[in-house]
Amino acid sequence: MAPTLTFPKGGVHPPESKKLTENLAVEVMPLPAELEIILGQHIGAPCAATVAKRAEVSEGDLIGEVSKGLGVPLHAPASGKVKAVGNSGHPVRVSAPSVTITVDQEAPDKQYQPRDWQNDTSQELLKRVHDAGIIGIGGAGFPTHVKLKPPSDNPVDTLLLNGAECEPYITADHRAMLEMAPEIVEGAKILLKILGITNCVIGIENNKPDAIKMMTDAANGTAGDGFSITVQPLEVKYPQGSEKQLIQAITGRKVPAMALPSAVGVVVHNVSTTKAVYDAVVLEKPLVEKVVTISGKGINRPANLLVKVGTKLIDIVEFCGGVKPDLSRVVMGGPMMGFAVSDLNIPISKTTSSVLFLTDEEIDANPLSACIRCGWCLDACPMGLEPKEIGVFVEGNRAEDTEQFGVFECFECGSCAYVCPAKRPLVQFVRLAKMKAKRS
Amino acid sequence: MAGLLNVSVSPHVRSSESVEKIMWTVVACLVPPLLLSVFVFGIQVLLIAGVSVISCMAVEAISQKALGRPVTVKDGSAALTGMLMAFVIPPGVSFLLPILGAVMAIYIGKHLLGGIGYNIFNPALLGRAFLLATFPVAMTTAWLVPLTDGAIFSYFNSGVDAVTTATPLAVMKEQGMDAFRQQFGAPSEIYASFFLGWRPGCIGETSGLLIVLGGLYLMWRRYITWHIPVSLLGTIGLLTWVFGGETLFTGDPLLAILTGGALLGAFYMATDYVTSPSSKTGQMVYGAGIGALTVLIRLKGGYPEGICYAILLMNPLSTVLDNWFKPKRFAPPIGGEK
Amino acid sequence: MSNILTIIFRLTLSCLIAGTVMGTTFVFTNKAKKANEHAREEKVVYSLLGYSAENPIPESMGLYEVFRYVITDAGQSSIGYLVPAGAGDHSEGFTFVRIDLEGKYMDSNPVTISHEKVREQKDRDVAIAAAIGGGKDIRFADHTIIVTDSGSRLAYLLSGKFPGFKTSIHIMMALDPTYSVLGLEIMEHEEDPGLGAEIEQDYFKNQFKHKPFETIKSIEVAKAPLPPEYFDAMEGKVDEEAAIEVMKQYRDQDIYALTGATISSAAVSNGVRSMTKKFAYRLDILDRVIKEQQLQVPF
Amino acid sequence: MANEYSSFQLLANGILKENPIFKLALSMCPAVGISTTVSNGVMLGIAVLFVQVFSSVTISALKNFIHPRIRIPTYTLTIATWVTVIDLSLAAFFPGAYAKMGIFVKIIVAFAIITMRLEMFACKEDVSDSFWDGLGMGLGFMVGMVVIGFVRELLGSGAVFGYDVLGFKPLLFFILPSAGFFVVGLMMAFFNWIEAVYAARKREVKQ
Amino acid sequence: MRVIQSFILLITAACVLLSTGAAFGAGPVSSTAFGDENEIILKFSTPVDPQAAAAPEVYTVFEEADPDIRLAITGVEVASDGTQATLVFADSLNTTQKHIVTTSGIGGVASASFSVAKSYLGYLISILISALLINNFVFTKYLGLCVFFGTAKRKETAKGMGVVFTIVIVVACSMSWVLYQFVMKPFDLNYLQIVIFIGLTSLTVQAVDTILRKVNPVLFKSFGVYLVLVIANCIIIAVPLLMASNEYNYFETFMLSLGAGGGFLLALYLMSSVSERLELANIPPSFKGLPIAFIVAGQFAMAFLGFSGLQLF
Repeated sequence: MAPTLTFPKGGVHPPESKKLTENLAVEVMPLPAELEIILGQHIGAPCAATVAKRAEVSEGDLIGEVSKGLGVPLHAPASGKVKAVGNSGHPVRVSAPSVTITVDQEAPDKQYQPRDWQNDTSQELLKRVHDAGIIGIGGAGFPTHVKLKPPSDNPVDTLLLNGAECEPYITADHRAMLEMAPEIVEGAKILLKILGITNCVIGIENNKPDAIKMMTDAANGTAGDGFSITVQPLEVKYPQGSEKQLIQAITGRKVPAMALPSAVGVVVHNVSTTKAVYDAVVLEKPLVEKVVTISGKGINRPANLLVKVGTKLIDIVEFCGGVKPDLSRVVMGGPMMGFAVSDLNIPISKTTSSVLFLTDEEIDANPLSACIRCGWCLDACPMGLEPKEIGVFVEGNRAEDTEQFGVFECFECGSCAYVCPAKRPLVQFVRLAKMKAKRS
Repeated sequence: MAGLLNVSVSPHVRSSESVEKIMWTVVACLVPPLLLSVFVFGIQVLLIAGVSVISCMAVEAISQKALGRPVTVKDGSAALTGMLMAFVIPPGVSFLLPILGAVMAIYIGKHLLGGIGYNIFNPALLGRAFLLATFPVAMTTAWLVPLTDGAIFSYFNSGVDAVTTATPLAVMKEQGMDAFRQQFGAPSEIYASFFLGWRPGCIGETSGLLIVLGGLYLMWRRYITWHIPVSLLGTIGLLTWVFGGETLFTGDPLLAILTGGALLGAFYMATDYVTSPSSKTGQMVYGAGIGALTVLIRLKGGYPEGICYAILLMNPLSTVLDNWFKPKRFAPPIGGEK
Repeated sequence: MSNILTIIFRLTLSCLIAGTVMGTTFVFTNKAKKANEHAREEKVVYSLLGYSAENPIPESMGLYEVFRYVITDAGQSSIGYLVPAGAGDHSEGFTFVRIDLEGKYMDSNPVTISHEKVREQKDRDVAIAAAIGGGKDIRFADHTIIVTDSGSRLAYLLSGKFPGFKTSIHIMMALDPTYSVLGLEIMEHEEDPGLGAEIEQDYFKNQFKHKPFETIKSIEVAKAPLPPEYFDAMEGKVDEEAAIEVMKQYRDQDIYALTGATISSAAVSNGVRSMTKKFAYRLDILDRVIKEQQLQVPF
Repeated sequence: MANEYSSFQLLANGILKENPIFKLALSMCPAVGISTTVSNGVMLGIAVLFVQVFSSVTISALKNFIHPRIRIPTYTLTIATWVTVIDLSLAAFFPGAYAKMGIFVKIIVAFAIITMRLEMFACKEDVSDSFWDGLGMGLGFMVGMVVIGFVRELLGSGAVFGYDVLGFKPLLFFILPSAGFFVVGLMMAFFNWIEAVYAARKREVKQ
Repeated sequence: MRVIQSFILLITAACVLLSTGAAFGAGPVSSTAFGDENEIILKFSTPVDPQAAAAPEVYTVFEEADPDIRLAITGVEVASDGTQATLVFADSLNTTQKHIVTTSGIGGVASASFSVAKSYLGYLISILISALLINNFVFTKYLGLCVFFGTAKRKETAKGMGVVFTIVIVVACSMSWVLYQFVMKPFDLNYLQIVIFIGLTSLTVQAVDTILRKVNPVLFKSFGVYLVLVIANCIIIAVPLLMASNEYNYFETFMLSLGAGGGFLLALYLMSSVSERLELANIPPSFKGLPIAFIVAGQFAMAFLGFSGLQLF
């Protein structure tokens, strides 16, 4: 095994809590009665609905499109009838425009046949990726086809596949790598072809030795067809899965502030996104479902579920045997960067990798106190920022002066808030500071 | 179900460390040297420490009430201040002193400036500086003679004033090395007995061993890092070795570290979060600065021991040092910093 | 242009007026200042000798100032004393006696200067230079007051400066003809309040009182608590006779150092010791020379 | 404009409303440095009073003579002259007290308060108003010094006007120079607090 | 940061310029120094006969001011190679005084005199350090407070004020010294001290103002505002007064004024960095502004007590 690597500065090691689900095979969740598909699931302009109320749709039909600007189309996750084009719950924006589909439980499952992609040009492949509505499903939601067209002045030489999955609890990528290793490797080849390069490194934290082994085996199987796909074990450290940190860990290159990875000749994709690319290109299947980790001590039956985009949390809870009485917080996404939701009528989106049902025991609900300037956040920050100063300035009503502390370089990984002994909401301070600093 | 869920910002998991835990752990680390001092000097020490801790906590509670702030006595920071203040005043002083010191340390030094986290000077040392200025005689002479047996009860028998003596550093400064050797023994004996704690001085100056053990425990718990203690003690040792002897390079670095409050200062005082720099480079410079000022005051200044003032003098510089040694950003934007 | 001229004219006029005001004040206050300073010094002198407003100094007493100079003449140093001339109780004019470093008489010259002007260093220097001839470097060192009562010596008053804990300490002290200490007054110091500044207190400075020359010659400080009875005696808390009795008990002992201010205490006792020793040495020589040369002095 | 102010108003203004120490926060050096006893405060107060009154009157009397371009140098000259006069006089007639005050009498020349009053008041108003204003400011300064001196003397040496009233020295700290900062700071805060309480009560009454 | 660097550089340059060691002419002794409190150490240029050099009678030692008082030597320790002798005295020496040592018959020279004194450079540096730290004008002499509190709110202002002030005070003091030594003293015009010193300061401020305006308008823009404040700062008048009362020579005056300016800069810099932090703090309403600044300054003054009694050389 290659030596383990990691990024040098900052980072934390919260309890992994992956035992709950890491050995559970991906289960296919039965179709719920209703799906709510939020129209703005990616970064960029939200889709405009292309279907009207009461329209009949079948799985894979286009239901939303972006007319101009950054974006990808949206597809019906299942066959059924459009119940409404209105609003639904959203973890961050509270409510957002959506298309509601009443699922036709009788409709037959759509069958997808693999096809040979080797003869497609990279332009054709790229179009397929776009048309399938693929975005970075690791959490960022950045349209994948855009990342695959790096600016010509920065030649890309390496594709990184992000299998770090550094957030506690989440095991969706882990299971995907175990169960769909050949597909991921095939997807990687497609990506390499689109980019016109041959070098690909898959970064996996070494708390997933089985995944490392599976992926290594799958990658070794590709030797000889002109690609160099290798697996790089990584030390377990949060936020290893952040693009900049992953690139530094594996290639040693530093992405400049406010710049994209292509500035240092690297493109990063999540392993699950790569699997989706495989589906889009080989099976011609749009992105309508994904693996979501349902975990936490507050749910009766933790699981790794393959769910349709638009499935509401409440249906998942029901499928997983309901919640425990001491449930205190439901988080969409990882515990470090995810969003706590106020109710369960919120649908899964393309970027949801996990839903956590956390109890008081797991979260720390100590009240905040004043900053004691211990400086632990300075050590934890992977970006070399000064969260304590940002916090103190925000509290002192001087949020607009925080740009000097690099508040815009912060990607809100939450490492600082995790270590803070005074339990200060540093991420919230940073968000506030960004808002105010932008305004001034 | 709806509306019942509790919403807050990420991250949703937090490390198990808290201010309360840190403060009380540090207080706990100071208990062994305190107990040893009770054994060495008598029960008086315990009373002084108790008065100091209680008055600091009381002043904290009263000032927070008076200023209309949430009362946070339980977080242990006032208790720690009280404990540290008791460690740096002579054990033979009157009970009035720690009470007055508490007012200066907690109310004036901390709460007027905005409460915990906003004090500029180490409150315990500010309290001590105030007491030293107000009661110069008591604060420089009320040293108890270390007793070898039955010390705990001797306070009740003899009273306090009868037994006072001079601290090793004072003897060294005022009467010279010869008198020092005569009074405390040859170097080989001194090291051992000083390290264990058999010598006059304040509580914090007695047992180097227990102080170091406590400090190492705090390091193991990652509450403090090696940067400040090592740079501080290293500078004291180095500068004493160079300038502390009769000619250059003949000083006794080990003795300099073992005598006085160097160890307490290095592990407990200088590492106080609020008043020390946060960046590691800043901490090294800060520690070295304290070490240099300590040696300067010890060798050339008006006081036998300089570490308390050295820390106070470096305290306001910690903001400056943090400004000078900002953490290195991940990478500058393309085209460099604006 | 005329603007500038106006400005210049008015500024000059203002300066002239200001200068006149200040000059007048200076002339007016200078005399008073000197007189007051002298009066202040005299007050200390009297209090050291045990006299005050209620207990005025008797007519029969005379105070004679002796000014000591260091003369350098072609690389050779010598000591010069400006002593009042005359016999008996009244003096007329001054004599400048030069003694070499070994204590041998060199020469003596009459100096013409009035009693008022002799206190002015500048006038005094000029008069002495005129008396002993030019080309010599004369440097004023110190002055001593010799107190006589009906022709016999009663006391010597000397002032001196020596380094204390912080800056220098300036003291005045009175010695009796056997060089035992009669009293000590701290004139100026900048020692720490509460610590070294306690040297001002009676219980410290009165420790020197009545110590014989033999003790003073080798006086040191002892780090021991001050006995309470001694403290009371020095602070004047007991009646005078009892106080003298108590002080007698301690007369041959070292000085009890101030608690927490050993350095200041030692500085004062070292200062007193060296001042007394030097003074005794010099006065013995001067007396011998005066006797040998049969100079007429009023003391 | 002679009758715009009454002499009483001008006096009260200097002592209370625009107290040079607590309100205008000018001339703080002596308030911290030598306010250890009441008598020091009185002594320096007299010196400042003298300089302020005489300078105000002088400038007011000569206001038509002073060319505006050389206004500031003339002020400086005037102040320096009167400071010299009081300095020499104090040195001559009160050598003991003068010695305690060190160079603080001389540095009255650099006190912002005096120049400020000349610039803001004396150069516009007539002689008698200037006299009262100068008197008010000088007295205000003196009052401030005396109050601080009283606190520090009482707490520091247990005495008032040099007479031992407590019989012991409660807190030596207060005669230490650094305590001057604390006493002045705490007193300023105290005055601010009183003012705030007073203002709040006034508002209450109105409602 | 650059301000402080250049300040340190300036001090170093001054020290180098002044480090002209005491030169010894021909004679057996190459250097002298005070040892312990009752010792004088003589180093010989050529080894001498240890036996002869060990006799106390061959040395006479007196303080320069008291040439008639011979100090009693109790013993002489001579290094075995004959290059060094340590004279041990009965009493401790007053090291503030210059001592004269006369040797007779040592190293083949019939009689030779040497002076023993603390290093003059050390004395100069101690004047500087004293004004800078031990007797810092703001924190231990309580001068210049109005300007201090007025300009210690922003670090930039503090640095600007401190630098301008240092330049003005050094220039004004140098001029004051010249005037004091060559005009006021000879003509008995001491009573004009206040007028002359304040006048010179105003003149310096005016001159710096004019020159800066012409030579470097950019610098003038950033520093010009402080020039007016300089004159309201009591330190500017206190330093020449101290210089006059201590009868300093030019180097000493330079060091004193540099130390005073630097000390003011230091105090301002420290206070401003603290003020910026205090601005964010939740301070009780009646303490906001000046009261808390005074209390913090008081705490600084307490910390600066640590320098009290410091004697470097």
